[in-house]
Amino acid sequence: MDAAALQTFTSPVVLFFVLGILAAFARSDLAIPEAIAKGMSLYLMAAIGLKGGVAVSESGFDLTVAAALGAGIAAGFILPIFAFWLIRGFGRLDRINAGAVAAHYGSISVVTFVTAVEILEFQGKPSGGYMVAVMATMESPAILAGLLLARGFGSDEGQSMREMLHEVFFNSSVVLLLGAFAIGLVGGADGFADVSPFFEAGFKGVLCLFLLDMGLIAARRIMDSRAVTWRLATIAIVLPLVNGVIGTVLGTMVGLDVGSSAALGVLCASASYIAVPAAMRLALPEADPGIYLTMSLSITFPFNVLINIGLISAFASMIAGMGGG
Amino acid sequence: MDAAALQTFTSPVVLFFVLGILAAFARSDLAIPEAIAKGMSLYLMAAIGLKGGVAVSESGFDLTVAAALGAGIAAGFILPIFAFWLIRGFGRLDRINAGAVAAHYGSISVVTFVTAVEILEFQGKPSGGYMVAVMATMESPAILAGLLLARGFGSDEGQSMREMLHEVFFNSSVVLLLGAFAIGLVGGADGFADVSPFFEAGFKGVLCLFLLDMGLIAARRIMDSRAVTWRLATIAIVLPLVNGVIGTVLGTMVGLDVGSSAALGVLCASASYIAVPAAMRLALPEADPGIYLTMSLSITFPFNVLINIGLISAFASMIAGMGGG
Amino acid sequence: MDAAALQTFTSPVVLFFVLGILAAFARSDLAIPEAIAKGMSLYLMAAIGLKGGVAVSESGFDLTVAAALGAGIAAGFILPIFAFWLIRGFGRLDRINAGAVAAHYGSISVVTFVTAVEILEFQGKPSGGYMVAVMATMESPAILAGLLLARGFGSDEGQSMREMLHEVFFNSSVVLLLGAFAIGLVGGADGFADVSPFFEAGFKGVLCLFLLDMGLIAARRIMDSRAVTWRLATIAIVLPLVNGVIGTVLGTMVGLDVGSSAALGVLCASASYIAVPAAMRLALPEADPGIYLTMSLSITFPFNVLINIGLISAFASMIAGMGGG
Amino acid sequence: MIETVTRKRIEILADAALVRRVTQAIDRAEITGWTITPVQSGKGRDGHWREERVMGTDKVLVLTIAPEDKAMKLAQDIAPILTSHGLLLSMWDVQVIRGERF
Amino acid sequence: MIETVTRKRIEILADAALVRRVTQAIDRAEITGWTITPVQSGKGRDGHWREERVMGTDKVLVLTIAPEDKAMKLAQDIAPILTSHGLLLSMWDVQVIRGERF
Amino acid sequence: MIETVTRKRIEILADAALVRRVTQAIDRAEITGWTITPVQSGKGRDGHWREERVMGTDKVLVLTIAPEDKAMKLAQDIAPILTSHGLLLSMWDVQVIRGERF
Ligand SMILES: Nc1ncnc2c1ncn2[C@@H]1O[C@H](COP(=O)(O)O)[C@@H](O)[C@H]1O
Ligand SMILES: Nc1ncnc2c1ncn2[C@@H]1O[C@H](COP(=O)(O)O)[C@@H](O)[C@H]1O
Ligand SMILES: Nc1ncnc2c1ncn2[C@@H]1O[C@H](COP(=O)(O)O)[C@@H](O)[C@H]1O
Ligand code: NA
Ligand code: NA
Ligand code: NA
Repeated sequence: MDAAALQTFTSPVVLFFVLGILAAFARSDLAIPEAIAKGMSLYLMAAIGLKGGVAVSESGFDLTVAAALGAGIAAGFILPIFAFWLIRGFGRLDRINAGAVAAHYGSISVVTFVTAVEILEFQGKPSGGYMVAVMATMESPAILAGLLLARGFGSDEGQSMREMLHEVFFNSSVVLLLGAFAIGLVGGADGFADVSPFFEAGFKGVLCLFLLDMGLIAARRIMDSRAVTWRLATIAIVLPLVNGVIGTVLGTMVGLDVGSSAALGVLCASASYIAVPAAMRLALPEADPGIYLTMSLSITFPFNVLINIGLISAFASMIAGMGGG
Repeated sequence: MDAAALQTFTSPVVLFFVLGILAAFARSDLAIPEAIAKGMSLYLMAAIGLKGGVAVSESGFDLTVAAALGAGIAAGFILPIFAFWLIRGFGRLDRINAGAVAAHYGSISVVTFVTAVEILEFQGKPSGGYMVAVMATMESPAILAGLLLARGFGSDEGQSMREMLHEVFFNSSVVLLLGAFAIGLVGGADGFADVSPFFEAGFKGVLCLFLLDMGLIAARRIMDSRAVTWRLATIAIVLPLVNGVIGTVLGTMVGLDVGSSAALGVLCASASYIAVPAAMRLALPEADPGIYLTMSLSITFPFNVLINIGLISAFASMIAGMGGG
Repeated sequence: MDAAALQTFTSPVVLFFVLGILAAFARSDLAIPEAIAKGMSLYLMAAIGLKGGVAVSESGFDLTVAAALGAGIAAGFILPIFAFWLIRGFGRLDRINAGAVAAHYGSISVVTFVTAVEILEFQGKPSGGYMVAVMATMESPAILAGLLLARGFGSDEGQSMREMLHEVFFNSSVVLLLGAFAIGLVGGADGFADVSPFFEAGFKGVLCLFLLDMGLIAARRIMDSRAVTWRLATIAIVLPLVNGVIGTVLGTMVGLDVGSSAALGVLCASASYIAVPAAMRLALPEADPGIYLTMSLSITFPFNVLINIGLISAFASMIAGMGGG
Repeated sequence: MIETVTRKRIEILADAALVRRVTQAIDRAEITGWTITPVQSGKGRDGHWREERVMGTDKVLVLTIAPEDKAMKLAQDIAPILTSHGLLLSMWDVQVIRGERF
Repeated sequence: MIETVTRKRIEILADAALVRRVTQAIDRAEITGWTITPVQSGKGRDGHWREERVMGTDKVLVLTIAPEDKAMKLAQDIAPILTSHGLLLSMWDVQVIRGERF
Repeated sequence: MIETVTRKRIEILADAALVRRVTQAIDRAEITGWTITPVQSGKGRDGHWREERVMGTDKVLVLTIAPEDKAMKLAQDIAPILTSHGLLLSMWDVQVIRGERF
C-alpha cells in the first residue's frame, strides 16, 4: 500500500471537513445557513453532471460504459441484501429499521463520490466521466431493495408504493445529475466553455465550504445521538470496507481503469444521507432516523472521506498491478 | 430568416431552462431555495448594471443613447394602452385585471433581457451597454400607465398613489440596476478589472442555475393554474410577437445598431414577473395574481426565451439589411 | 497627508457601500436575503483566513509576528478601559451599557479590516499575512474586559461566565478565521492553488455585495434609532480616530511595516457589530442593543470605511517617514 | 403564584406586499407592537401556492397581542379589506404576564 | 360591531417529507385550505434536532382553520398515524370574521 | 370519538442569543419538548427591527405544550427575566390527542 492513503490529509477539501468536525466537538456555534448548504449541493451536482457529460461527449459511449452501468445497478440491488443480513444478525435491529439502513448503504453519497474524484485526480488516477451516470443510476435501486426487505413483497399499500417509485426516479438529485449530464453531452466542450469559469473554477472551493458544513452536521449529530449501539457503529465501519472491496474488484473485473474501479468502489462503500433519508421518511415512517442518519452521516461518511477513499485508491492500484502482472 | 432562431437551443443557458420545465412537469421535487434564487437575481442585476456602465464609460453618452432612452420610455407608456385594449376586448377581462396585465406587458423582464444579450452576443450581434439603462428606465412607466388604465385618473386615494410612485422609482431592481450602472460608469474598465472575475466569469453559470429555477417555477405555476383561459393564453403569445416587432422597428428607426434594436425589441416583448407583480399587489390588490403571473411568467417568459428572442434577432437582421440595401 | 485618503472613493467596494446607504435613505426595498449575507460573511472569513495562513507559511513566524500578536492582545484589554471612561463620563451612560459599548470598541470588525486590506493593497502598502491572526486574537479580550467593567469582578454568576468564556473562545468567527488560517498554513501556496479561483478571484466581488448589504442595514438602523444621543454619536466618531492613532503608533513602535501598522490601527479603530453583540445579548441582556449596535454599525463602521481608513493609511505613512528620517 | 391577565391574540395571514397595510392598521388601533413570522406555502380556494420570494408572491403571518377593545377596533378596521386583499384573520384569548405592557 | 364566529384552529407539527400525508387528510376532511410555516429546531423524546434541509430532516407546522365537525373528522383521520409518523397535534377555538369561508 | 385532553400551549418570543435560557427553563420544568419557529421582523416599544442574522439580532418563537402545573412552573421560573431579557410570553388552553405524551 502506497502513501496515497495518507496524502488525503493535506488536501484543503479534507482539512475543511476536519475543521467542521473539530468546531462541532468544541461546541462552537459555527453554522452555515441551510439555504446556502442546499445551494452548494445543487451547484456541486450540476457541476459534476456537466463535467461527466462533457467527458462522455468526447470519449463516447462504449462497452466499458455499459459494463460500468450494469455493475452499478447490480450492486445497488445486491449490496442491500448483504447489509440487511448483517444488520439484522450482528446489528440486532428489527426488520423495518434494518431495511431502512440497508437502503442507505446500497445507495450512494454524491459528496463522498465528488471528494473521491478530486482525491483520485490529485493522485494521478482520474476516473471516467461516465462514472457520474453510474452514480446517478445507483441512487435508486437500493431504495426499492431496502423497502422490499423491510416490508416483504405483498404487504405494501399501493399508493405509498407509487409515491415511492416516483420519488425514486424523479428525486431531485437524480434529475439534476442526469439533466446536467445530458446538457454536458449535448453541449460538449464548446458549449461548456461558456459556463466553465463558474462550474469548474469554483468547484473545489465550494466543496471545501460544503464539507465544512457536513463536518459540523455529522459531528453534532453524533454528539446528540443515543440510538446507535456499538454493534451498529461497528457495522457502519465494516460495511464501507467490505463494499469498497467488492466495488473495486467488480470494477476491475468488468475492465474499468484504475481510477474508475476505485470510484466504483467508493460508490459501493458510500452510504446515502440526503436522498434516501427523505425517501425513507415517506416509505418507512416508523423507521428511526436517529439510527440510519447517524450511521450513514456521522460514522460512515467521515470514515470514507478521511480513511476509506485512500484505502480504496491504494487497493485499486494494487489489484490493477496484479492483473497486469 | 437565418438559423439563428434555432441556434438558441444549444446554449447551456437555455438547456437549463428546459431542464427546469421538464423536471416540474415530471413532478420532481427539485427546487432551489428562495434565498439562493433571490441572491442570484441580485447578482445578475448588479453584474449587468456594472457591465453596462463600464461599456458606456468607454463609448460615452451620445445622441443614440438619448434616442434609445426616449424610445424605451415612450414604449413603456404606449404599449400598455394597446395591451389593455386587446385584453379587455379579445381577452374579456374586467378593467382592474386588464390594467394589471397591461402593466406587466408594458414593463420588462430583466432575465429575458439578460438571456437575450447572451444569445445576441453568441450570434455576433452585441447590443450597446446603454441598453441596460434603457431597460432600467422602462421598468416603471408601464406601472403608472397600467394603474391609470385600471383606476381612471380621479378615483385614486392619495396615499396609495404616493406609495406606488415611490415603489415605482425606488423599487429594488431599478435602484440596483441604475446604481451598479453608475458605479460602472464612475469606476470604468480599470475599477471593474478588480471585481470582474466575480461579476463576469460567474455570470453565465449563475444565469444557468437561475433559469433552471425559473423553468421550475414557471412550469409549476401553469400546472396549478386555473384562472387563465385560452383567450388569455393566446394574448400571452400574441403580445410579445407584436411588441417585439414594434420595439425592433422603433430601435432601427431611431438609428440603433442591429443588436441594440433586437434588444429593444426583446424589452418590449418581455413581460415583468418580479417588479410589477409586487407593485400590483400593493396598488391593485383586487387584481388576481393567478392571471397576471401565469400569463407573464408561465407563458410569455418561456415563449420569449425559447422562441421569440431567436425570431426578434432574425427580424432585426432582416430589417437592418433592408435599410442598408 | 497624501491623496490616499480620497482615493478610497473610486474603489467599487466602497461605491457599493455608498449605494447601499443611499438606497436605504431613499427607503428603497432593496434587501439581500439573510442567508446570503451570512454565507458571504462566512466566505469572506474563510478566504481571508486562508490567505493569511498561506502568506505566513511563506514568510514564517518571527519576532515581528509575535510583537504584533502581543500588541493586539494588549490593545484588546486596554482600549475598552479608555472607552468605558469616555462613555460613562462624556457619554453619560450607566455602567451596564457603558461596559457593553466598551466591549464593542475594544473588539474588531472583520469587514472593516478586510476593506482596509483591500484599500491598503490598492495604495501599494500591503499588510502582512499574519495580521489575520492578530485580528482573530483581538476579537475576544475586549468582551472579557467590557464584561468586567460592567459587572465588576465579584458579582458574576458562575454559569453565565462560563458560557461567556466559551462564546469568547469558540465563537464562530474566531473558529473560522483561525481554522482557515491553519489550513492555509498547513497547505501552503501549493494546497491553496487548488481552491484559489474560488477564494481569491471571487473575493472583491463578494465584498462589494456584502458592503452593499451592510450599507443598507447600517443606514436603516440609524433611521429607526431613537436611543443614540449626540454625545454618543460624537463618541462613535472620536473613539475610532483616537484608537486608530494609538494602534498605528503601537504598530510602528513594535516594528511593523507601514501597511501592517495601518492595519493594526484599523483594527483598533474598528468596532465589532457581529460577534460582540451576540455575546452581549447573552452576558449583559439588560444592555440596550439600540445603543451599542447603532453606534458601532451605523456610525463607526461607515466612518471607518469612508474616511478613517484613508486617514489611518496616510498617518501610518507619515510616521513611518518620520521614523525613517 | 404569578398573576396573569387575559388579552386577545390576533393572527393575520397577508401577502408580504400588503403587510404595511396590516401593520398600519395595528398602529392605528394603538396596539403596542406586532411580530411577523414567515409562511412557507398554502392552499386556499385559489389553489396551491409556494413561497416565491423572487416573484414577491409570498405570504407572512402577522401576530399581535392586545386588550379586547383594541383588538376589536383592529378587526373592525381591517374587516372591509379582508376579501379584496385576500387576508385571513383569526383571534383567541390568551393569558399574558405583565399585562400592563399590552 | 362586526360579527365573528367560532372555528377550530388545528396545528400539526410534521416532518417535511410527510406533509403531503397531512394535507391530503385536510383535503379529505373537506376543509377549505391550510397554511404551512417553517420550523427551526426542537427537542422531543428523541433528543434535539436542528433543521437540516440538505438532509431532508426538517419539520414544518401545518395550520388549518375549520368548523368543529370537520376539525374532529381530521383529528380522527390522522390520529392512527400520530405516533408512527411522529406528528404532534394541538387545536383550540378561535374567532374568525367571514365564517362562511371556513 | 377520539379522546382529547386539555393542555397549556406557551409561546415565548426571545432573542436568538437567549434561546438557551428559555429552553433550559423548559427542561427545568420537566416539560417533554419544545419547538422553535423563526420570526421575520417586529415592532415593540423600542421601534422596528428586522431579522438581521449576520448581526445576531434576530428573534425566534419558542413554543411548548405542557400540563397546566408544569406550564405555570415555567411561567413562574421565567417571569423575573421577562423584562430584563425582553421576552414576550403568552399561553392558552389547547386540546391534544395522546395527552400522556405531554
Ligand atoms: N403587542 C405585541 N404583540 C405582538 N408582538 C409584540 C407586541 N409587542 C412587542 N412585540 C414583539 O416583541 C418585540 C420586542 O418588543 P419590546 O420589548 O416592546 O421592544 C417586538 O419587536 C415585537 O416583535
Ligand atoms: N381554512 C384555512 N386554514 C388555514 N389557512 C387557510 C385556510 N384557507 C385559506 N388559507 C390560507 O390562505 C391563503 C389564501 O386563501 P384563499 O384566499 O382561499 O385563496 C391560502 O394560500 C392559505 O395559505
Ligand atoms: N411538549 C412539546 N411542546 C412542543 N413541541 C414538542 C413537544 N414535544 C415534542 N415537540 C416537538 O416534536 C418533535 C418530535 O418530538 P418527539 O416525537 O417527542 O421526538 C420535537 O423535535 C419537537 O419539535
Ligand atoms: Na453504497
Ligand atoms: Na414589455
Ligand atoms: Na477596536
